[in-house]
Amino acid sequence: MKINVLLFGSLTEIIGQSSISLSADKITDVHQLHAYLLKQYPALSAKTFKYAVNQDLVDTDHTLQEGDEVALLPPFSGG
Amino acid sequence: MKINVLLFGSLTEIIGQSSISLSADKITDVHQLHAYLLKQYPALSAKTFKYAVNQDLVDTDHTLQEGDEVALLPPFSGG
Amino acid sequence: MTTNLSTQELERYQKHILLPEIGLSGQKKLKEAKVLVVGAGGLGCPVLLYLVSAGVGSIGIVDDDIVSLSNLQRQVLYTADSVGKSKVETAKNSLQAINPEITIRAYAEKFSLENAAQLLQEYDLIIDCTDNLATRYAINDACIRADKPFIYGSIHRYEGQVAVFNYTDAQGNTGPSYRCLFPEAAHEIANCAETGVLGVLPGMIGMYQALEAIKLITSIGKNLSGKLLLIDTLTYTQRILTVKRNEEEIRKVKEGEYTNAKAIQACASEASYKNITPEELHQLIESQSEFILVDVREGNRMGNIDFEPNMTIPFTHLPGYIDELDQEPMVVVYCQTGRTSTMAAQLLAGDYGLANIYNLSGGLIAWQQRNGALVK
Amino acid sequence: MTTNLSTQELERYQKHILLPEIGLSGQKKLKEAKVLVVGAGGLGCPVLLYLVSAGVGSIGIVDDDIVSLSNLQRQVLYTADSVGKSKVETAKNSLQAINPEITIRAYAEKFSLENAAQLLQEYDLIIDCTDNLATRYAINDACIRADKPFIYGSIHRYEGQVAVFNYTDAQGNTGPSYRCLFPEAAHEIANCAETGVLGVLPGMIGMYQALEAIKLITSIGKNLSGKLLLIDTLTYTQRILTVKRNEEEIRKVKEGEYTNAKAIQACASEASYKNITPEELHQLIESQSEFILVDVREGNRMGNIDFEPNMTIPFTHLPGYIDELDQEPMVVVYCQTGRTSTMAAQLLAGDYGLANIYNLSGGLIAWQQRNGALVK
Repeated sequence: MKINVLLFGSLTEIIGQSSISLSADKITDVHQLHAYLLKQYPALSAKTFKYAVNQDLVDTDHTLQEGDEVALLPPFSGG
Repeated sequence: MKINVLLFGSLTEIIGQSSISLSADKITDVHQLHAYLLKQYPALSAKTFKYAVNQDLVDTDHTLQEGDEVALLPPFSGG
Repeated sequence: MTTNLSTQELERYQKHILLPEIGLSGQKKLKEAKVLVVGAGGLGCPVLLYLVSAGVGSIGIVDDDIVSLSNLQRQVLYTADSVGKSKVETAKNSLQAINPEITIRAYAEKFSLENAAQLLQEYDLIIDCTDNLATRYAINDACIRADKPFIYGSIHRYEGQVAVFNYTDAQGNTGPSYRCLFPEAAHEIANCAETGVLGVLPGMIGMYQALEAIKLITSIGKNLSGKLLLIDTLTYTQRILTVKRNEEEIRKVKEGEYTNAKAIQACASEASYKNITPEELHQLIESQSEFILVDVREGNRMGNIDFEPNMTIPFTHLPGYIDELDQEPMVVVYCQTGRTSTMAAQLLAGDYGLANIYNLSGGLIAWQQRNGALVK
Repeated sequence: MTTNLSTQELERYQKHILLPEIGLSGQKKLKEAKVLVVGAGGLGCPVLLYLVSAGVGSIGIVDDDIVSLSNLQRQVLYTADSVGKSKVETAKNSLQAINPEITIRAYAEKFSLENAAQLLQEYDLIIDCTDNLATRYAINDACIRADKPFIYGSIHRYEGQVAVFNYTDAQGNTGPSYRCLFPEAAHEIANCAETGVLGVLPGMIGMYQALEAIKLITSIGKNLSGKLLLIDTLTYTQRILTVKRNEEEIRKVKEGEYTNAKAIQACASEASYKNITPEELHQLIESQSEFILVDVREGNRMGNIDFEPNMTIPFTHLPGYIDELDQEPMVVVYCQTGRTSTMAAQLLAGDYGLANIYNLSGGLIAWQQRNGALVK
């Protein structure tokens, strides 16, 4: 299954890029995606962020579909 | 063939809405679409505007495809 | 050339210097940049405020206009005290107070093909903040001839457009110009009716123009060369169209085939209603022409005019009388000073498209002075 | 209640009145509106400029900060002369000069859950222009308790977010709040490192906030209630996410289960480096602690400090020494006045994440005064 992961705010700086294309068969929901990302990018564990799938904010039990666009959204504090 | 026509600037005021959904079998290119629109909305003939199809500015000989998004773009003068 | 930043400047621009993509080298590029802003109105004010604050080292402002009260709804560089004063001089003073460390030059003249070459000489980047197509074409043609990029911005009611034109990238490729999009000033321009504008809109479009300027100067991000950004503020629909360079148009400009920019100018500020003087109104009465005279003052009228026909429709009630007024051969609106009636004329002619609208210049005060008529 | 517009106001707001969707009734709604702007910094300045110009009748400004030189890169209400003065008082004076016909109140205090209820009492709409999460949560919780909508805006480097929270529509349905998006202030906040910001960015996000305010007040267009607008200025990627109301979060706020807003505040302004006084530096030297002292002045140094160890790395060259400095147990940076060294400390600690950075407060001048030490 192919998923496009978009990063916002300080997460871009941690990952070093603003999007990641994933091709992972074992990832079927947001919870599994989260576990996968934390393993790949341990620095993410120090961050707070929410998941949005295809422009809707979702909970971690949300099921992922082929071609989904998943955004990782941290709070912004600047003004 | 279905075409979605988007209107910008003063053209919205002339047509009275910001988009029109067309379903017309005889329209195969921008030239024919132009003729059709002028007939439906004679006030358009007093206006200058350009056509963009799927976000690319095109000439009037551009061939239209099912589902195309056609934008009618007049110059803006305000500042 | 090595540009250095003083301790003061390092502190002032700290938030830029801390951005890895800008840093000290980007801030130095901003200091070295020379930007000409054409138009100090709705778009020019925010563009100037942010480029001055960002530390662009040399900024020119071109505008021959003076500040009017109705400008203050969106032209945020001016105060109530600025009304009647030169826009560029007022702007320069306010901006220099914000940042005394940069060079600001005020050109109190109208940008045209005549003075364009000389104005452009001192600057590397031009920002089109004008409010009429004539000047836009003049900027376009002058930039093509002088081989300089310009950042276009324009608005209509709730919509805006932004683009970078005539920009030569690092590979030496020059992008399209405004004429590659709209080759000729059209009869469109003949309709110079005053339309309204959401005050915040030029602020927003100006921010996009200032952003493009920072991008071009510091080489960060993607810029809008070869693109046309469309923004609709009512729905937040945003579209980025692709615009291609048209070599034939560029050639026409370079070889001087377009000379109509000046002719169009006359229309740009022409209203779709007519002003009449007290003398002309007097003649109209004498000639027994068929017309209706409408008092558009809101309540508390201090005096009444000394003749009929006369209708009283306060400005705020005009929209309810459009059909009725449309049937009159000639409608003369008036108020005490001519200010409210000017707005009434703009509303009737510009917004509702009535064709026979006349405004009594200077209002009852001017009328009274003209012929000593009794104002009851 | 009938609000009337004077002839002066009709002229001033002509461009709004000419818009059919706003017209006289919309302009009257703007005059009746009461808006509280929390924060008079990067976001607050443009929001205030445009709401004041648009004719919002009553505006409150809350901020306890004073103007610093580094604010001027983007906080366009202040001039070089404003440095050291109260933001709200300075802002009020500038804004009242633009529009003397509206009421502007300045609250030189920090917005918190303690003063929130009283501040909100006088206003119908709140705009969140703060620069820290603690105050954002305080605004959110206070607005839920007072049943008032607020317009959220926030930035990070080149990106911005805008939303309308806790807004009750014409059908009586209330949209989500900030806690429905991010329920708790996270450990994220513990990292208070100073990061840079593109000066134009808060200008742009502020324009979106001002636009939302005009939309809510005049009921035009689609607003961002239940949405989160994301803007990336480097690529012009725009996304509008859907946010759902979480009744459980709203209940927690209403029943006072969130009380951490105050605790977080302490951190919001805390720097990730430490300031040391000349006295503390003296003790450090006496105690023979292991540390390195770095002179970060750019060229033309007027005097040198009277002891070793001492490295000379001009501020602009610091990025080349990160690895070397990272290996030192303790790094004390200094300059003549303490200004450049503050920026150096922010750069090293905030941007490059060095953990043992100390800044000599007041620089060599303070050091010299402390102990009469010879500055060669």
